[in-house]
Amino acid sequence: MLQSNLLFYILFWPLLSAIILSVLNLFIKKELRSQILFDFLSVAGVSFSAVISLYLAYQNYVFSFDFGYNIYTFLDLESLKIDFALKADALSLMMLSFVNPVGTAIFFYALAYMRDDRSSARFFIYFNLFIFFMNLLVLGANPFIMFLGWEGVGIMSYLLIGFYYDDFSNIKAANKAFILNRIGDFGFLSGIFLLAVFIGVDGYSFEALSESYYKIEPFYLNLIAILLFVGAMGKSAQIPLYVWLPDAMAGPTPVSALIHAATMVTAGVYMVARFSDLFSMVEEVGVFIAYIGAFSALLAALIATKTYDIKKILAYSTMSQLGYMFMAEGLGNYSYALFHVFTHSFFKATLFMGAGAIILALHHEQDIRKMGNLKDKMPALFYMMLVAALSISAIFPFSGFFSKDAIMLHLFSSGHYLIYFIALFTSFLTAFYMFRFIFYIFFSHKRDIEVKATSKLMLIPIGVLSFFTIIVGFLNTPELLGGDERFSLWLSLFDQRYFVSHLVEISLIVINTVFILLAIFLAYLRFYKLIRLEDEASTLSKLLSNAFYVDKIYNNLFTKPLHKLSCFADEKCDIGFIDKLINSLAFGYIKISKKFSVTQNGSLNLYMLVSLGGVSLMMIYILVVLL
Amino acid sequence: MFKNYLILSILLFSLGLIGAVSRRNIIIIYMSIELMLNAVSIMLVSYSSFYNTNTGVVLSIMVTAIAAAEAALFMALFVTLYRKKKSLDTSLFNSLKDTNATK
Amino acid sequence: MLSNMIFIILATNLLISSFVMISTKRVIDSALSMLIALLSIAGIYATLQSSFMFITQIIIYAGAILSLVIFIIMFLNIKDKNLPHEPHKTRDMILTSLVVFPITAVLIYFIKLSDFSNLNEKTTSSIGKVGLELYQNYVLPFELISILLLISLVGSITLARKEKDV
Amino acid sequence: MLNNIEIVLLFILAISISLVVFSTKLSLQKAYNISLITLSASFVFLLQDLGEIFSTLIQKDIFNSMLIYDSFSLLFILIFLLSSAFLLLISKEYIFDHKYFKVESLIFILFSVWGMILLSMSNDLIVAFIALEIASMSIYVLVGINKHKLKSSEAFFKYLVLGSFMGAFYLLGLTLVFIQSGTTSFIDLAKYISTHEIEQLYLVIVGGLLIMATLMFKISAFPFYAWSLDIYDGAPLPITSLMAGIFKISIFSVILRLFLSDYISLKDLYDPLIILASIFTMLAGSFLAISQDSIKRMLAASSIVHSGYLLIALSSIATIGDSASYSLVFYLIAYFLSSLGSLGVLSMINSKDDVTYESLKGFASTNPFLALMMSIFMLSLAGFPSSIGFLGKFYIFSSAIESSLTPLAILGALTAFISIYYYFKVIASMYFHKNISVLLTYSNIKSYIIIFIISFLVLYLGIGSSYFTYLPGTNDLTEFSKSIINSL
Repeated sequence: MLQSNLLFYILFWPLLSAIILSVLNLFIKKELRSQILFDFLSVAGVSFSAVISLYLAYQNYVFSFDFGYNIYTFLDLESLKIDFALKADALSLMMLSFVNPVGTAIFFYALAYMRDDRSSARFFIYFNLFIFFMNLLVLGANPFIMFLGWEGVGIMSYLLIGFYYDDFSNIKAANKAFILNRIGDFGFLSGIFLLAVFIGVDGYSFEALSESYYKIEPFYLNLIAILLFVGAMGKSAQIPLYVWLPDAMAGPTPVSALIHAATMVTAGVYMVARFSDLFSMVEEVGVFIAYIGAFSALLAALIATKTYDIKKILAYSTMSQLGYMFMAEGLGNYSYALFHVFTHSFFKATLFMGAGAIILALHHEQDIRKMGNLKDKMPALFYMMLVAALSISAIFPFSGFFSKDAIMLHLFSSGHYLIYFIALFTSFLTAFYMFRFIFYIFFSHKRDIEVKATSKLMLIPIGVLSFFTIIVGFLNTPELLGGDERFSLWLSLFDQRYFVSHLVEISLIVINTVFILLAIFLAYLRFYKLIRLEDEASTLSKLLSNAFYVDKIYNNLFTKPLHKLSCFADEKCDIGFIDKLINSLAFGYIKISKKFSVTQNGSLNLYMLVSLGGVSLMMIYILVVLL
Repeated sequence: MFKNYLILSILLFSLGLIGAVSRRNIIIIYMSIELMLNAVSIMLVSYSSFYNTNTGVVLSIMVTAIAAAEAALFMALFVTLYRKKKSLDTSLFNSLKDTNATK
Repeated sequence: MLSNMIFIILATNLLISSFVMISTKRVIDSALSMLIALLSIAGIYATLQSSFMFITQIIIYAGAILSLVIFIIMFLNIKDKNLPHEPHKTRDMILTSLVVFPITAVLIYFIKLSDFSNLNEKTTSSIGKVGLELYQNYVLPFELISILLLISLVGSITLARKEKDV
Repeated sequence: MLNNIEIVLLFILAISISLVVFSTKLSLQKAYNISLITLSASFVFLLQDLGEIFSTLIQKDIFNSMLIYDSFSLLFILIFLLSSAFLLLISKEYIFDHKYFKVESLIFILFSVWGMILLSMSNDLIVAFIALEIASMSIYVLVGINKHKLKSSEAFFKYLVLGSFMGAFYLLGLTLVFIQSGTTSFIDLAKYISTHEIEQLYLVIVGGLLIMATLMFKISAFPFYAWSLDIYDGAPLPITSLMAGIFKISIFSVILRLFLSDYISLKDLYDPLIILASIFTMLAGSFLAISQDSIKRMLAASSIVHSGYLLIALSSIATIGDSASYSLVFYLIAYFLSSLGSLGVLSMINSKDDVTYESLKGFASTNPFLALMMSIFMLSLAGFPSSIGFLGKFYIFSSAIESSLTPLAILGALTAFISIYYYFKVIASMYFHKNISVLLTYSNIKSYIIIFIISFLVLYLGIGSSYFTYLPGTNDLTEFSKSIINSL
């Protein structure tokens, strides 16, 4: 099909942008650059991809076309054939239809954000490459290609977190993200290896795999599922591999918006959904996933209530929302999870971009305690962020309401009440910290803060996204409200559904909304007219504001012993033993070779004698052999 | 009888080997090599004569011609070497060697 | 029987003169004993009734190559004091003989082991037959030999020619 | 009608002889142009034979099937012609700058190439020896061409004496083979061997052993390696690369032809010797290479190691047969490219004395291009992945493992590992030292282009054509080397 070529172009345009940019960046000096050309090149790739993605998603939605495109055969062994193939079904196209458009908005925003940065070209090279890899991840027709994209986004995320590499702490954060992701990747890689080992013979594309899962023994199936989920844990920042996400906020704000809110962190959710046929076969693992998600959500929300860094609050909230998605996936409803991914990308991007605008306006101030009373100075931004905050708190009719409520309903009806209550409490906390955030920034401290004007180019993308935040929720209107859950129907994943009466549904919505409103009211009481700073004395708040000391625990539990071990290995084993051994071997070898060069003393007679000796030995050999 | 000729030539060849390897005078080395080639020649000619073919003789002509070709180069060698050091001692020509090689 | 006697005398002569050749100190002595050795070889060819090789041996080896050697010795005017100083000559030669011994022994042993049964009568090989063999079956080596000789000729001229210092 | 190869042989011979005749009348420039054109024209002319697998006896009636022209020899002939033309192009400045290079030296280069061509085609022991002598004698003369330098004359002296000395073994071996089997032709010999019991083969076996000794001397295998360092060192650089890069390959061509003939009953006898020889050759070579200061000597010593690798391939041929032999051919190609390139770069460095590690310091800053090229060749010689040297070693070691010679392959890998030490020392001294005085280079654009072409080939054939499926590349090369073996 002709349109299948378009899949290739989704990948191709951002890559081309990146290549052209890097060539230009290498050969044209900064002073001689045409700004417009560079701007165009920076955003062109992702914009094209966005248009193509939306077009293809439309085609799929209306005509149910699936697209496939085989670029070439990557590996052809007898037992395993891996094609470098792309595939787009409803799931992929759903992902693409927010990755690329939201990406485009963030790219435009980044244009303004990075305007004065001296290495903005480098930034956009990375950014374009990131989009390329993200698309590769989503489009990959087999786990291997997906892994390529997976690693690619990991690398780009590493480069972008450490973008300001002059500052050592940034590099540390980047390394942390990278290493923790490696742990996850190890799980993912082991999972896909095991898949290849067990059923790779019958084809390695997702379709082929999904037809042969039944061949694997249950034990290994569980193992594979857990390993795959470990990969998802790393990428989507779940307990215990989450600690990198808050630190990853060291990168420029557009990076946080694009990578650590809207796209890359959702890769884990996407991956689990991609393997939904596998996960739907292992319910115990599913429950485990759900609990991990629940505790991640709760923990992140708790921490967020005491965090003061504007970006870290959002980071924790991201983690918390990802927890919701895993709860839904673990308990078997993948399309709800993905719908939450979908809406989340809009409101979280809005929040991040807004935060970025505030940071810029306040001369790189990130502490919310030093902000306040910005409502009058930045009214447009205030309303946009308010919309997003209402949405994330799940207030009707904003999009977050639709996605989160569906999840809550599913959690309740599946009978795992503990998870439901955790989710409910988290939802309460979410509203609380979100409005703490809003009140702190826009209302508290009746004092003047000097504010730089925000450029239009920055505000427009935020506005566009916040507009979508309001409307996208209606894509999956539940039956109760007269809709027919089109989104879930479109995706048609292996969803589990439980029938609940409308009465239960309504009462759940009411309970939830009451809790949320209560939280907002509490936040209003506490922070609206805040003048004195919060009390730091209580143990709980200390615990919370230090993020439960998880970093420290990790440090003491893993890093320090490892460090000690590696120090030991370095000093005792390496220098003391191996180096000595190698050195003595090497020097011994050189010594021998110097001894050996006695044979090269330049005397012809010696050379002749040696040769003669050789012939002589050959003769003796042949005598011995023949007799 | 044939074997006696062969043994004679092997003995001659060995004498040539000893001379070539143990002596330091280049001319004597050269002559020893010639002796070795002559030994080969004897073998070929005796084969020819005992087996009544001419191939051996032809091959020994080849050997002689090769010896002659080597002779020409050796003559040039004597001249060049003698010009350099006024001697034909092999042990004087050892500027090419490993720097680490102890003499 | 007579031919055997002649062979033994010639062989003894050949071996002794060769030994003298490789062991004597002065080059000119060595060259002269080489001459005797070459002539003995010519004699051995005669016992093999190979007239062509007999003549060739005398003309080429004794007449040409060895004369050339002697000429070179004369030309270079090698005096006794210019001869290599070889204090350990005997030791070296014995040592080398020890190394050479396995080669000699193994070769002779295998010659003894080998079976040369289908021997023909010794016949005189005429020069004409040799020529026919050479031109019928060995044309290519013969041609190549001529090129080899050309190369060695040009090479020796190139190398021996005295040139102005550069 | 004449075959193409006969035309080429006669053409080169005629040109060389006319150069001899007119040597006093011609300027060096003219002679250089003529020989270059001769070599490259012959190369281009012979290219038309490339393609199908063929095997013809040349002038069967007159020459008595003593010369054979097949795809196998064609590959080698093309290598000789191409690499000698490359050699002339690379070392143009060297030749014109050093006054001892005269018209004669070009004649001898032509003659030696001619001899090598014959060698790779020879189908008879005596023809092989005469061809070998033609090539070696030309090289003896070339080694001593610099009469004003003691080292050059000395190298000539050592090479000539040792060469004639070891040549006598070949003749003795040939004679022993001949008096037992009554033939010198490879084909008849193979027939004789396959139809006789081992009791009737004693002299053939011993004679073959002596012939092997001479051939091992020529490829500087243990224990006949001792000459190579001194002689490579003493010879002028272009001649060193002629010896190391081209002559060695021609010897291997005849060894391979001998080896792949039908000597089944003897292979088991010779195989342990070859294995031993390869072990000690690799060890001795790497011992010697480590302690060298001069890069020329180091390359000479490392060429001994490479002979060791080639002997591994040879011994695996003895056990698993033809399927291993393509690895040898491939390695020869890899080795010829890398050594030609590295010695070519050395010959472009205008240094009065030896090029040592010391004098290469800071080369990367004075001439980054050549330093890069040199690094590529060093990486290839060391067998680094993504260079042709790696693939060559890979094939050799895998065929060794296939023929259950795993310890040999391990030792090979070990010596390859050691070789990183001395090859990387070159790279290190070029790149990591800055403060040494500037090295001048002969800056001839043609030489640069040729060096670049060689390095491109080294990388292109090393990376493999799997990325560019429609371009000819490594796979085709391996396929080709497999197919030429069939023409034997």
